Amino acid sequence: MTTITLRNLRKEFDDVVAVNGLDLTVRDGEFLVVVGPSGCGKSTTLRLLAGLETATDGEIRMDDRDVTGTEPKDRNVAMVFQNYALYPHMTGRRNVTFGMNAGGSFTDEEINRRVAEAAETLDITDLLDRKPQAMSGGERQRVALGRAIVRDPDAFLMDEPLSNLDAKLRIQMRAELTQLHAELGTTTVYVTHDQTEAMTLGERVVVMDDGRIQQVDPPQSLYDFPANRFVAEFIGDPAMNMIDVAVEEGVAVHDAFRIPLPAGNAADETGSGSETESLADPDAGDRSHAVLGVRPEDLHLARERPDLGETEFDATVDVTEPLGDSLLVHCSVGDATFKMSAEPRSSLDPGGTVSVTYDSERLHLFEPETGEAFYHSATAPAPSDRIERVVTD
Amino acid sequence: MTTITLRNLRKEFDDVVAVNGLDLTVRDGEFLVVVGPSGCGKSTTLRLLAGLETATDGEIRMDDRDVTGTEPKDRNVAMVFQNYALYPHMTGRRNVTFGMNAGGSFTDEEINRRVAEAAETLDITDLLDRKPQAMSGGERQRVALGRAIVRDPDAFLMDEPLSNLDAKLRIQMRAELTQLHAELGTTTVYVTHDQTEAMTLGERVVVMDDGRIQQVDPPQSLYDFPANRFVAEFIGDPAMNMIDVAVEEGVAVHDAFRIPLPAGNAADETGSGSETESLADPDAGDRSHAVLGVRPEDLHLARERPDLGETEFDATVDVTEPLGDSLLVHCSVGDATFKMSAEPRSSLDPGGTVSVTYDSERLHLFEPETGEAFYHSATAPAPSDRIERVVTD
Amino acid sequence: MSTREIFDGRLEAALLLAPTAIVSLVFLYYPTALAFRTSFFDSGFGRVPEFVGLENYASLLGNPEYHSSVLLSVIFAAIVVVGVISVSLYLTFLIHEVDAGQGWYLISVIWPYALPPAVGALVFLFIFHPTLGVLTGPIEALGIELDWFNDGPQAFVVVALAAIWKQIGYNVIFMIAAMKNIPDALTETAELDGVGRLRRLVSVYVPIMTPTLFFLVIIDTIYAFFGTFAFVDLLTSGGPSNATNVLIFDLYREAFSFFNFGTASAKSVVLFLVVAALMAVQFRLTEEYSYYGA
Amino acid sequence: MGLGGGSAAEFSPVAEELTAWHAMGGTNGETLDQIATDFEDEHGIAANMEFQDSYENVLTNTLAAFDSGNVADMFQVDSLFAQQVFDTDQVRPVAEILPDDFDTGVFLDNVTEFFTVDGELASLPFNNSNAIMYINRDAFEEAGLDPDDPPSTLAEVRSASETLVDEGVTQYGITWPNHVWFVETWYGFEGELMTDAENGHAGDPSTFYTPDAVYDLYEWWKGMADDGLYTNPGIEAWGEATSLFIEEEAAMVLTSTASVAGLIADSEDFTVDAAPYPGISETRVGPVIGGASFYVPEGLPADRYEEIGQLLRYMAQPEVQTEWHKGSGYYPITQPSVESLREEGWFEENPMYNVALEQLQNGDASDPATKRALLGPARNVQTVIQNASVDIVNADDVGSEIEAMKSEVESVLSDYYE
Amino acid sequence: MTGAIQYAKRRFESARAAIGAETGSETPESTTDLGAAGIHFQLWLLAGLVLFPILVTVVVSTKQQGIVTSLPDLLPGTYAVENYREAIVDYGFGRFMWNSLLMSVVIVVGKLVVSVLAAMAIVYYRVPYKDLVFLFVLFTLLLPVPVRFVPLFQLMNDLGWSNSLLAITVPYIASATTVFILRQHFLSIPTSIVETAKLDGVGPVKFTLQVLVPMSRGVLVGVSIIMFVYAWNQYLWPLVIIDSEANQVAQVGLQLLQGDVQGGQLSWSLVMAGSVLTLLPPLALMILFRKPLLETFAIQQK
Ligand SMILES: Nc1ncnc2c1ncn2[C@@H]1O[C@H](COP(=O)(O)OP(=O)(O)OP(=O)(O)O)[C@@H](O)[C@H]1O
Ligand SMILES: Nc1ncnc2c1ncn2[C@@H]1O[C@H](COP(=O)(O)OP(=O)(O)OP(=O)(O)O)[C@@H](O)[C@H]1O
Ligand SMILES: [Mg+2]
Ligand SMILES: [Mg+2]
Repeated sequence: MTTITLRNLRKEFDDVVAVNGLDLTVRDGEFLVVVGPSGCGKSTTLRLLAGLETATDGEIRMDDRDVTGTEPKDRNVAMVFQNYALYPHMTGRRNVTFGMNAGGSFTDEEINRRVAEAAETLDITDLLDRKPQAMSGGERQRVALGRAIVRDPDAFLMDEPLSNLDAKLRIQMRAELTQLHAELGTTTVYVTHDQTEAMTLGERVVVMDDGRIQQVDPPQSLYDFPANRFVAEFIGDPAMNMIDVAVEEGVAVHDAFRIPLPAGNAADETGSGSETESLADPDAGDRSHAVLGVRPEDLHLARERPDLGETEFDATVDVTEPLGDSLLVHCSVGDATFKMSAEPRSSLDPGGTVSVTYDSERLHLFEPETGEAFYHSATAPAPSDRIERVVTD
Repeated sequence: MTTITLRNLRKEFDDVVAVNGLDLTVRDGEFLVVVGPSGCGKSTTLRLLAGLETATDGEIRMDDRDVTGTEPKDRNVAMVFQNYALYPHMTGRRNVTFGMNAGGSFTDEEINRRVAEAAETLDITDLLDRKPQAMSGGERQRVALGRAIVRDPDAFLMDEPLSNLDAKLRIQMRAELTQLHAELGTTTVYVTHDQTEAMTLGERVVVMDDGRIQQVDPPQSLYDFPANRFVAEFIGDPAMNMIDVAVEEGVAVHDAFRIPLPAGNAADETGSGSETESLADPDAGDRSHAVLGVRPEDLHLARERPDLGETEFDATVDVTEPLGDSLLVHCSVGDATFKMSAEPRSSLDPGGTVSVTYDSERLHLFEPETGEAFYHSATAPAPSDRIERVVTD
Repeated sequence: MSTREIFDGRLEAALLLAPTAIVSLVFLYYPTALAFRTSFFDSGFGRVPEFVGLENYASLLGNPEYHSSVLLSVIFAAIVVVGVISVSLYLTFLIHEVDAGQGWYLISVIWPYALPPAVGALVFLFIFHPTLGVLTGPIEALGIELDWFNDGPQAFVVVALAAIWKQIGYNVIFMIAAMKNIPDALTETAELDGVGRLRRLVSVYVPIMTPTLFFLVIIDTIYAFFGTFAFVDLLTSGGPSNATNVLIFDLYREAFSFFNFGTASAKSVVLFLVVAALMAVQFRLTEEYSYYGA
Repeated sequence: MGLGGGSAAEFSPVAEELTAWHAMGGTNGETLDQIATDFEDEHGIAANMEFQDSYENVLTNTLAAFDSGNVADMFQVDSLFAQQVFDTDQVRPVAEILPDDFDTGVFLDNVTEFFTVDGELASLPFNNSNAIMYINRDAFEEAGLDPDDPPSTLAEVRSASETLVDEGVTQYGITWPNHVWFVETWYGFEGELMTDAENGHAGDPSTFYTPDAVYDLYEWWKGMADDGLYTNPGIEAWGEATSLFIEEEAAMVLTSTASVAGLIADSEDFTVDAAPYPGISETRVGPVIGGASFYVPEGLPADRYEEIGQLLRYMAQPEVQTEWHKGSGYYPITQPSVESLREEGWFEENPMYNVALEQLQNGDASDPATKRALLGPARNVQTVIQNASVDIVNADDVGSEIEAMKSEVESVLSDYYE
Repeated sequence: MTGAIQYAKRRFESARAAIGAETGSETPESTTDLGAAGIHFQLWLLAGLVLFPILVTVVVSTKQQGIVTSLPDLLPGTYAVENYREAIVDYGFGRFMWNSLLMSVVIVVGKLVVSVLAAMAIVYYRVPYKDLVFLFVLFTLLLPVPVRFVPLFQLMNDLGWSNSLLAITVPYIASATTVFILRQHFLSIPTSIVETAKLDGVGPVKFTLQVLVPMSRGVLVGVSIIMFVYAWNQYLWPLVIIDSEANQVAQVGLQLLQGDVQGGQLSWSLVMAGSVLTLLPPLALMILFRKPLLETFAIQQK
């Protein structure tokens, strides 16, 4: 049970700044997911935690120990790699026990007990006598988890542990990981570039881009109150629609439509830099350029959601994609294009015109230059969830 | 522009039957997606089409040519591989033209024109002078597509072309592929194990398992009218819930609930083997064992969908997973567990009891042994879509 | 899964194989066959070969000196192979682990491979000559009396050392590639687990490198039997008391000093059989223990 | 290929030019090349001196050439391997090739004795030498020994060595290459035959003689080694033995008379002197001759022999011999060249050369014991003796090892002559 | 030059340190845990030991008589220029080197061509009894020159090849090792690339020249170095089969430098100068192409 604290953590490789001043606290027993696009520094952060890379600057603390310069083996963390990193020539059991023997801190008996326990937990008892070659991807990953578990580390560090698995297996393993964490309660830092994984697994999610933390929040807050365009577009599939608008007296104005903005919240008063006027005061909020963000599932065919009132506008259907549980409709209105969800079995002809309505509770506005969110029409999340929010630029 | 017909196609490797008697027609200009779990024979099928494997039995026709024994190069098909298969030592341009020169059927001028065209279409003009090493995954795949396009083949064969790309890129490339196909109209067979890809890309989707075709249908039909449990569970994420029930006088009976089955359709009258009585006749349909299938998104919290009437039952909440646009709730009722979608911002405590309702238009029943669907509560799709439906077992 | 056999023409394949096959047949197999044949003759320069049946073999069979030469060669090969592999492995590992200057360390340790064996032997003579050697003084200061012109076991050690030293480079070349190919994640996992360096080498790297190691064992065995002639010739001439009279030297001397081609051929057949037998054993072991990546 | 003019020729020469295969590396090789060039200038006949790495390899190449049919016109064979060449029956005695006006009597007696077979000069003696002792005068003086009275018997060598070592002047007293030639020389001085059939000159030998003197020799040898008075430089280690002497590790070295020039040049830090070879006892019958001679194959085209004859004669000319002697240190082997050197005062200026020549000329050429053994399996016997020498010196019981050597040599002989 | 001497001195110091350190023999385990410094120390020690002989060789080649008998003798002499000049000019060592180079290049090129073709057939053609064919090639490892020396010699004479470049190159051209290594490499080229070529109808010639060879560049270079070193160091066979000095190779030429030892000539320093000269070409190649040499030989499957 460990709290991990990063203070102004930096890592430079020759010419690249991989991690650019992270401040973050991983709470004791928390399942923290780090998500971000490829190359944003997720793995580097994790490897810094593990001690596999040396920080260029900054500090890493585990509970009250400063471990910044500590050898990996002395940090008592266990890492699970994307490609499993099982020793190919050892049986499952040897793989699991190999690291334990190294420490020398376990008796044979204890090792046996722990392996049996872990195998039980992960349901890999049958696999213990096989070599990795004779295991499927999921089985390998489970053994790799087993190896991490038996050492009873202070923290688990996982680097995209599921991304080599196929979709079905990934979903299944996701559930197993959640359950495992519930059982063990070990502090876990989990890196992924898959936002679904981030959303479903994380108690809190760190979104990184370009070596910096963009937002740290529980999944749903991230989804509902993205701190900036990057987060808004990164989280959510299909991505949030972004439309250039002007804001005039509390109304988002576009050539082809006008969307009144409920007197909601100015976003993110902790946000540095974007000293935006609160839209709660409609007069102060006028500006000629803003970006309106609406998620596809918050746009609807007017005929499907009469309950949303008269706030509709017309758009042209470009393409439709059936997703099974819904129909994704690519539309254009004026010079803007957007996507929206429709009922799965709706029949819409490309080229036709549809009447579109929206959920006025789910509108977002972003600064066009900095990308900072300055308005969310929904009510802000409880502040307690947002304590760790760190803005890095 | 080519129609491809497979008749009783079989491929055996030493001890494995990889493809077990396929009958299938790929229509002229169609984008056909083959989907199925790992090892089900998708790649083998594609490779049989390409001529990279020789069929053990059966026939492959392209238009009216029997090409079963024809050399790959004489079939005039182009293949796109998962790992791009670009020649690492050649520039983009050389990669694209290398195969053209081989045929010798193009003049230099024509080659230049075609390359320019393809590069235009795929937006890879900048990449032509770079080597694959200096390209990103998506760029490589685009060049690989370019290589396929320039030869103006009768058919494109693609084997998981997007699965080496990251999620965002995959989505983007998916759209580009759709558009490309719309432009070129070339018959395309596309193999994937990702059902979302299958749903969004395919005009029709072939679901394979264990070397056999399970169902061939347009995406939404596949989703709404799965021919069997395998298809029902394979297509759709999260997967369809399967609950053991008894059927008594048109009602699905479970210890914990009773769900009346609307007098809908007996599924699949073309289905061989499963000589099920039509549930349209409620009396004849009684059986002590059946599997009820309901998709998570067709289950709702009663309080969220009062419009669905009084058909509710109580369940215990086990876990909740926020997906952003919805909340996935794992529930149990009696000995059965299932998942359901709830509004994204619902707050549900694990352990609590919720009242669940369902969309009675979206119920399915399957034979417990064979897995064949024998009842769908929705109206059957238009028969024209189902001409190619082949049952193979 | 899929196949690389993309071309079909058998005639073409035969043509492609022809140069190798012809050269092998004409310059390798045919002379070997002739050597087999000669082994049944009493033959030498200027002598009319006289068929003697198995006499050459019989005399080898009854020659205790030759028996000890066979045994000696096998022991010598074992020592050289084990020595080369373990020294190279350890060196490679150090270079793999070192944080800077890898390239220069590598060149430093592989260069003896580029040195002609005869020169290598000569240099060894300069260094370890019992009276003249550069290192003779320092070594004798350690209390080891260098006397390998008279002391058989010492001579054996010196020749083996030279042979090992010369072959390190070749092994390092292959080992470093194999070691670099081991996924970093395995190393890192071991580091996180606190697995010590040596244990990592022995328990993780070595098993994964088995295909390379077996290849090297084969090559080194062949080297130990066939490639060490120059060291014996220049350092000890097989002496003292035949302590370093390994088969290849014995064979060469029989043929080109004594001009007894019949006996020499019989000896080459025996040498061939000994090496072939060892290879067979090694291949058997390879099958059993080698790990081949997925 | 080649001239191919002769009618009954069974061999063809390897090249247009006359070709001689030799084993003279270094400056001696250069001198040979010079001789060839001068010959060409004088006679207009082109000649190639081709270095063949070693005597052993000249022999191998020659024997192989007899098999293949393309032979060199002349090849230089170590006197040790002479019988091996005769056994091929493929050489023509040079006496038959040399121009009629050439007087074969010009060679020194001791030289002629060895190279004459069946009454005819079989090969052209060219580079010849015998074994001699060199001493480090300075070391001798430092140890209180008289360098002008060097040891002449093994016993004296031992006592001189003891003094040298005891006085801490040098680490060892004496060294010499482990080469059969030195053993042969000891046999020769003692007047003992190595084998029956007059060391092989009078038939097929079968017995290897080990007279008491040989026991004395090895007892002494072993004693020297055991007491650290002698150091073994290695088998056939000519260079190492010389180096030990030059590095003043040993104050005496037994080696070839041909080393005079080299030793004088290399002994920068001390004065070297030559002394007669120390005998096992006081008996001094004579040394066995070492070095090599040029043989000519049989069966070349007839006109070829004429040219070869010219070259042979040229090589035996006093001027050439004198030049060769001065350049190489090998004996001047013809009477005229010795005389011309005398006249020149060469030997007074270079007394060490005189010691060598005198040792040769003092020898009793008529005693068969001074004729180097002419054995078919010479190389094999050589190997046996050299290896056995180490064994004997290492053994506790010299006697049984000598017997072992004897029986091994005899088995080699019987294998060959069976 | 002074740089080289400084370098040699440093190496010498390290070698001395290395020797000194031997006495205090630490167990490997204790030093490995010293971390980076420990590894460097061990490497200096071991690399020093491995390098020591070349130091001796180089030092001796700069001396007059070239006898070194103790560590203090290992200071460079002043005859370097003279020795090298003598070797190259007086003894025409350059010509021997040229012959060696010619032989090695022919062998390397021949081996490469022949082995690429064979490996190509073995990997990319559907041929029956492939494994046997491969075994047939591998088996030649067991038939090195000394075993078939005599018959080969006679064969060359029968062919009339003695004393020619053919004699010292052609018998080496079939190479089990090269075929083996190339086969390994070909097997590691992704099948999809190969299959793309097949789909495009790329013929075997084009495939070899434009796909296989460029994609194997590293291995080909690496293998060439190994083959070059092997060819360059051949001694016995050229010695026996070449009898014209003009065609002789450097390894044999070294003997000429050594002088007529039996006749009392002794030129260790010349021999060592020659040795250094013969070492240079392979060493230069190794340094120049160290990347492909050290990075391409991964043997992962049978
Ligand atoms: N050892 C290294 N040397 C140089 N640059 C490096 C090194 N490791 C990482 N980088 C660079 O640092 C940046 C961050 O890399 P990192 O591996 O942390 O990204 P990531 O977020 O894990 O990406 P992915 O999702 O692709 O794994 C990248 O630009 C990468 O190229
Ligand atoms: N060359 C081959 N030799 C032997 N068995 C093979 C070969 N190729 C495929 N198979 C087997 O045939 C079956 C079908 O393989 P195929 O590659 O077609 O599956 P797939 O559906 O493409 O799977 P994936 O999604 O993993 O690519 C598998 O069991 C596979 O092991
Ligand atoms: Mg990463
Ligand atoms: Mg596949």
